[in-house]
Amino acid sequence: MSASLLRMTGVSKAFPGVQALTGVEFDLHAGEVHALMGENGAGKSTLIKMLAGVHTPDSGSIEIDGHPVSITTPQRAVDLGIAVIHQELNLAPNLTVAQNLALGREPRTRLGMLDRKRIQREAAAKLDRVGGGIDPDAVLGTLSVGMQQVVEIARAVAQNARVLVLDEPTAALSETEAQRLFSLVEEMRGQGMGLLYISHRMEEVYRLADRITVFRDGHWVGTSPRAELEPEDIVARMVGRTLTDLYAHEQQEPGEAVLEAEGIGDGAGIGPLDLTLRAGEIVGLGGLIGAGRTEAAQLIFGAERIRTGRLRIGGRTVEHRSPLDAIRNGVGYVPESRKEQALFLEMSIRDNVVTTGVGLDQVSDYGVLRGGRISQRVAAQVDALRVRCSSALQRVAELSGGNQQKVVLGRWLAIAPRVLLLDEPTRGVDIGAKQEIYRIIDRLARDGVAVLIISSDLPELLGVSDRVLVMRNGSIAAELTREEATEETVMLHATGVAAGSR
Amino acid sequence: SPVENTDDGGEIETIGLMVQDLSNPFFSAMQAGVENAAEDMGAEVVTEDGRQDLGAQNEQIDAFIQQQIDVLLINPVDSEGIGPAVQRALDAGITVVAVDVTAKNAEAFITSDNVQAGRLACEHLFESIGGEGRILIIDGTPISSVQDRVQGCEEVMKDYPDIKVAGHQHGDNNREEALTVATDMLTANSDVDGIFAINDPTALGANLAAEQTGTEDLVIVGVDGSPAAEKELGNSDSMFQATAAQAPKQLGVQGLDMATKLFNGEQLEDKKRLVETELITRDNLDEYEGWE
Amino acid sequence: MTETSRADESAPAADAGAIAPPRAGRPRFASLWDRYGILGVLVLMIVLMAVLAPNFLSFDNVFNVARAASINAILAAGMTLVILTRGIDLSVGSNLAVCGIVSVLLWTSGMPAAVCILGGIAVGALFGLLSGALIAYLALPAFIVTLGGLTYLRGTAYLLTDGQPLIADDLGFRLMGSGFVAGVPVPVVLMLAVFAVLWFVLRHTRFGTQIYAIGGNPEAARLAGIKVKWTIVRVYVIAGACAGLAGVIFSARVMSGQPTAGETYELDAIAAVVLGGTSLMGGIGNVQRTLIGAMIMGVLSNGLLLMNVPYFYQLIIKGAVIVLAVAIDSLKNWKRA
Amino acid sequence: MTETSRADESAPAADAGAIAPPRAGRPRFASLWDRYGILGVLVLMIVLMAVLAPNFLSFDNVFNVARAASINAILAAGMTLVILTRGIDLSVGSNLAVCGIVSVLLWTSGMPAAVCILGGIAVGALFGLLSGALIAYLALPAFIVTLGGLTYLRGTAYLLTDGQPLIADDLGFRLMGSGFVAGVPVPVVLMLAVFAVLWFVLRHTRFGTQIYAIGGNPEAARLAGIKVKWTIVRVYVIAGACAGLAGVIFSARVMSGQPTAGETYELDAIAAVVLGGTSLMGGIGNVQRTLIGAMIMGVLSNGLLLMNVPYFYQLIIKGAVIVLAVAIDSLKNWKRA
Ligand SMILES: Nc1ncnc2c1ncn2[C@@H]1O[C@H](COP(=O)(O)OP(=O)(O)OP(=O)(O)O)[C@@H](O)[C@H]1O
Ligand SMILES: Nc1ncnc2c1ncn2[C@@H]1O[C@H](COP(=O)(O)OP(=O)(O)OP(=O)(O)O)[C@@H](O)[C@H]1O
Ligand SMILES: [Mg+2]
Ligand SMILES: [Mg+2]
Repeated sequence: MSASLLRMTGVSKAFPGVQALTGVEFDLHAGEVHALMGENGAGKSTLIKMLAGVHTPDSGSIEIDGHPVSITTPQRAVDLGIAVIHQELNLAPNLTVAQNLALGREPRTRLGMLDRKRIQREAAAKLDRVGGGIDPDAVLGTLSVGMQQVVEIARAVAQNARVLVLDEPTAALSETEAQRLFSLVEEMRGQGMGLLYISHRMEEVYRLADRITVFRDGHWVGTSPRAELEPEDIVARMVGRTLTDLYAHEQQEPGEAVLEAEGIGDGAGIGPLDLTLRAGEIVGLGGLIGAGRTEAAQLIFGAERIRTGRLRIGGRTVEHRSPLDAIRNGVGYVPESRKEQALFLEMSIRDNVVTTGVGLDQVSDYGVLRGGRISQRVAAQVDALRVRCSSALQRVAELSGGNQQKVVLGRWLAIAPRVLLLDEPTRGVDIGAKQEIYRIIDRLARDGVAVLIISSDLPELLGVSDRVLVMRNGSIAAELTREEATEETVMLHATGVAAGSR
Repeated sequence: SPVENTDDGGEIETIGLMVQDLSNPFFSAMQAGVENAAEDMGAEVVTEDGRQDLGAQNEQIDAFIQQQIDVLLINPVDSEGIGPAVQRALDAGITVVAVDVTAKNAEAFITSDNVQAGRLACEHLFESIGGEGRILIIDGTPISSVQDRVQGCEEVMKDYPDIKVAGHQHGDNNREEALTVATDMLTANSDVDGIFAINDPTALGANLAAEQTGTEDLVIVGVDGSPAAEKELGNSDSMFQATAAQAPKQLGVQGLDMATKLFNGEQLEDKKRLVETELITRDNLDEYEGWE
Repeated sequence: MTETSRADESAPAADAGAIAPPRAGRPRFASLWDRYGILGVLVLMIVLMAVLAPNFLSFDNVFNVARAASINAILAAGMTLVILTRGIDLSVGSNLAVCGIVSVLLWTSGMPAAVCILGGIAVGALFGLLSGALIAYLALPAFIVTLGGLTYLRGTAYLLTDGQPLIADDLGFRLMGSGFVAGVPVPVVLMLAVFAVLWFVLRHTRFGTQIYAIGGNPEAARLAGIKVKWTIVRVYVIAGACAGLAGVIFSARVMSGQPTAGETYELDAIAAVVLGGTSLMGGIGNVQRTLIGAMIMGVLSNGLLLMNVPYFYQLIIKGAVIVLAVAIDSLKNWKRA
Repeated sequence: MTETSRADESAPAADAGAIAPPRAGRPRFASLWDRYGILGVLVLMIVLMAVLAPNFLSFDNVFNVARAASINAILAAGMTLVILTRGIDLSVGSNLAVCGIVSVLLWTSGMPAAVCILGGIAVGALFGLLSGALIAYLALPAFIVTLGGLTYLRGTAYLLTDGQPLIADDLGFRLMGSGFVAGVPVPVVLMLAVFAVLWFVLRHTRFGTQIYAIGGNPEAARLAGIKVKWTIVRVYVIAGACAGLAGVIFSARVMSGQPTAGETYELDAIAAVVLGGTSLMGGIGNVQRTLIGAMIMGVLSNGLLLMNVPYFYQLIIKGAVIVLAVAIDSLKNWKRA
């Protein structure tokens, strides 16, 4: 076994009110991929932020090549050969891809001016290394999240670092993009780099990692070579108990059609789409990033205007001019980005659960909120969803990702929708919370709700769905039964390689 | 490059009038005076409001030069700062006379004797309270006409050694600010006998403050002789008892007269006219003609 | 603002009561300071003034301070709602002038006092509606729309009065400015009423929750089915109505309609809101703290006058104290970092 | 503001087809209108004024417009940088007054003209440094820090002059206000120089990129190793220096130091920036467009003066046109929606 490239000993870090890490141990060898796993809030990101120079440890030491170092600024981390891809995108949306790639290290001409040509040239080279054919002149904010992530990776790779840290890099990536990332990771390992890899997806970890370290509640639980660990062991170490039967979904006889879309489209790139959701049925919607799944859901939900085709709910033709219309017709929507599109981070769990156009009406008389009714409603959801919090008055910003997602679900369950659209409902959520979310979805279906679930996590998509639709280029390319749907068939249709693809 | 004065020696066709602040009745009375006189001459008056902004007045003079006006009656926000702009107007062949406030480089000026106004008002104030006691001064924005009035008041004070100034604050020349400032000053100093305010709006604001704080036996004097002040003087139990009246219309009319003479190439005997103010009290209120 | 906004984000919800019980290890003191830090600044200032300024703590003067601060406070109350939705209303000062004039005009045209008062408020609300509609439905920047409002409403005020103050010695609603209710000046009573109502609105109504939701995350609010645009319009209507009420009080106090009334009051109102800790980024803050902010400004003005500090120094001290107050209030962020 | 920012975010991707091929029908246009929409408004206004206002297009008047607009434009240039970093500087008007006075004071105390000019600019930069340091290092809200600055700098201006205008008949640098270079008024030359320099800074220097990066995503900028705080400080220093230069020009033009100079100029400067399309949320905009914004305001003022529009109506028209201009400029967002 090679010597440690990076070693952290007895590292602790506290935030006001939270002990994020307590005396953890971690070491990384050259030429290995070391996966770090743990529940939401276990302290994974905190650990890597100390490597990135964002936070400094309260105690403990960090060594590189056996020499103690103190990483006080992001610049210092770069100088030490540590490149970090943070969980949150860290790019400037108003700058071009090329400018983002050069950010903080812009080459200059001899006169001290920006060397635009070189920025351009180097950007093209950096993008080439990760593939993807992104236009260096495109303004970053106009790219989809997945493509922005690719830019972020290109930037980290270009640093020629010895240590590369990836914090949930695939959370916003589709399968093909993820595959490309995996081969990149393997290539870098081959070049002798040390890679620290954080992910909530078990398959990924199994595919890439040489060793696996697990944290729980800020404590180091154990480090083992992958070969010595079964997935059940990892999960047990993470959550402190064993998890059986992750998806636990039994298909049931679907009821009548609740929602019928006939040729709906936005008049531009999306549609015409035909789709039917039946009571008690869970329909999966797969496809590559940018295939238009989110937009399809938003069309149904009235967040985007339907320009062609028509929509029927319960047999009645409806027009959704705004999300409020859709909600009034019994449609709920859990957006793909909880922080940007769903949560009011500064507000309490209580306020987050009741804040919908319809929910607020239900808990108020003549516009005046009725505290009793609110408490009842919120308590019901917090209990049923097992939201882990100190009280319903806790700020949502203080919850872990999984619990935040449950709050969003609770908001919709509170108004008892007939149709629920779930867009990437488990993105960035730990495995324990994932299982709970699958249970909730399953229970909803049993109660007769029609569920549409969009997911880029193929095992998940296949695990929870009764039926899978695959989108490509804004249209539905295939409809697969539970039996027909495998990772291969979905990918074939998503990329348009499959013969039977529409 | 100065514009050629095309109608040299001809009739006055356009008169520019620039005032500091049209929202003060004093200046609108002046405007009315100038407009009446101009009508008799068959000339047109263009009025601009300086809004207490020297930069704006500069811009307005440049626009007047573009419009090739013949005569400019100017009431500058600042006497000296307007100098270069006045010079530009002169270079463009415009006759410039300053009204109410002097203006550097102007060919002539006519103003109220503000020092005398301050003297008149304060003399009356000191006499009414028996030559001794504590007074408040409510000053205004730091412009010369205002400061001259305070200076006049302080001059008289030398003759009254038993008069003490209990407070001296600035009230922005208007009613609302004077009300706030006077309320606080009266609270801080409960044993005050009189107030000198630099103009009528300020005096009337102070009067409201006195009424609202329940103060009695106060003598309040101002400067202006405005219609609102006239009305208040008519109220026999008001604490507002005197104002040194200016004659804005006269200032405007005489200013235009001086300008006409200069425009026609005549010589003026007095290029610097000071117009005395007149003390108006309840006693001589009936004889006062007012601004209308 | 960059840095501040980040600091703000990590501040706990100012939405009093909605704060979680302290978790293990979280110092209780911090949450006390969060909520009452700015109140501490006010108390400090009152103590200082009581020592330095003669008569500051006299019975009469306490009401003087409150009465003088009432107009700014009422404007700031409406402004708080606007700022909570990430907006701004620069037109309140000019709107105040127009409304004050309208109320006097109504009086001189023979209307009963109640009509004058309501008329003034209604006109303010109407101009708020105009701004709000442009901002919400045409998606124009609030700063520019209300800067335009500041300008054209001032012009309107001049136009309505022909530029002259409109004196009304027999003003029927003069008590709105100089009256007393149970020994308390009417403007102070009205101010407290406005704050009580808006506190209730923010804390206990559907509309209040919608305001916080929109300020916190407009996109999430839209996707939750909240009528974002209509809520924003209503917020500007309220700010306009507050300006209208302030205008009526102003007119009643000076017994005239003044076209120059309220100049630069918008900045004072915003200062009171921000001093109170409401974030210009929206979503965080409340009216109680705005009241404290307005009182800090009122105490400062009054105290400096009572001490007979020369005008020039008053300006310097006021400017410095405003900065100092937010600096003290922001100490809480330092402890966290 | 809410709505606008959303419109910005939903800007279409011109070419994002790396992973999924670009969808058909996605409109790929409007970059012309985006960039030149506001220029269209300016041209429209010039044409309108040329028709309506006598002498508007005369040789002299063109320079009058530019000269009258130059002070606002110079303030707005510095303000653009501040706003790009998500900040604001309300103190520029008062700072202008202080710097103008300092330059005159230096002259009356016997300094050579060059020292007076540089001294005025340096003092402005110094006050910018103070604001910037408080904003960046103490993380105080820019709005409040510079509102404090607006107040205490005005007090300082009064104090330096004892409230009196400071007359200097023999001002050595009078040409800064009234001189000509090759037939072009010096203030206009200086204005163009300031814009050229700041254009270059934003476009061709690392500092410029850092400004945009901070405005776009301060956290990302920090992680990229950019000295965010120091960059912010420098931006306020530049805005202060611009105010200093504007103050020197102002003094030279009126040959005196005026304690009341520049009152409310800060709002005009911000209006010019926002009219030019720079986002108050930071990161988007440039100085070229600010120049257009300042010219729109200058043309409007001058045209209304030349047409002899009464002052009251001038205000109403100005307010309305400001709103209209952003409304026209925002049409581009509508086509998208
Ligand atoms: N800047 C901060 N201030 C206060 N608390 C923080 C901060 N950053 C993280 N925490 C807290 O520290 C703990 C560890 O958080 P961390 O982000 O490291 O978890 P994680 O393992 O990365 O979780 P996830 O899987 O959700 O990304 C959490 O309780 C979190 O709330
Ligand atoms: N070809 C494209 N050109 C421009 N923008 C695109 C393109 N494809 C997608 N986008 C944008 O990227 C975002 C994601 O696309 P969309 O939501 O339609 O796809 P999706 O299948 O849901 O992908 P995801 O897996 O990211 O949810 C959308 O905001 C969309 O506007
Ligand atoms: Mg994390
Ligand atoms: Mg999506």
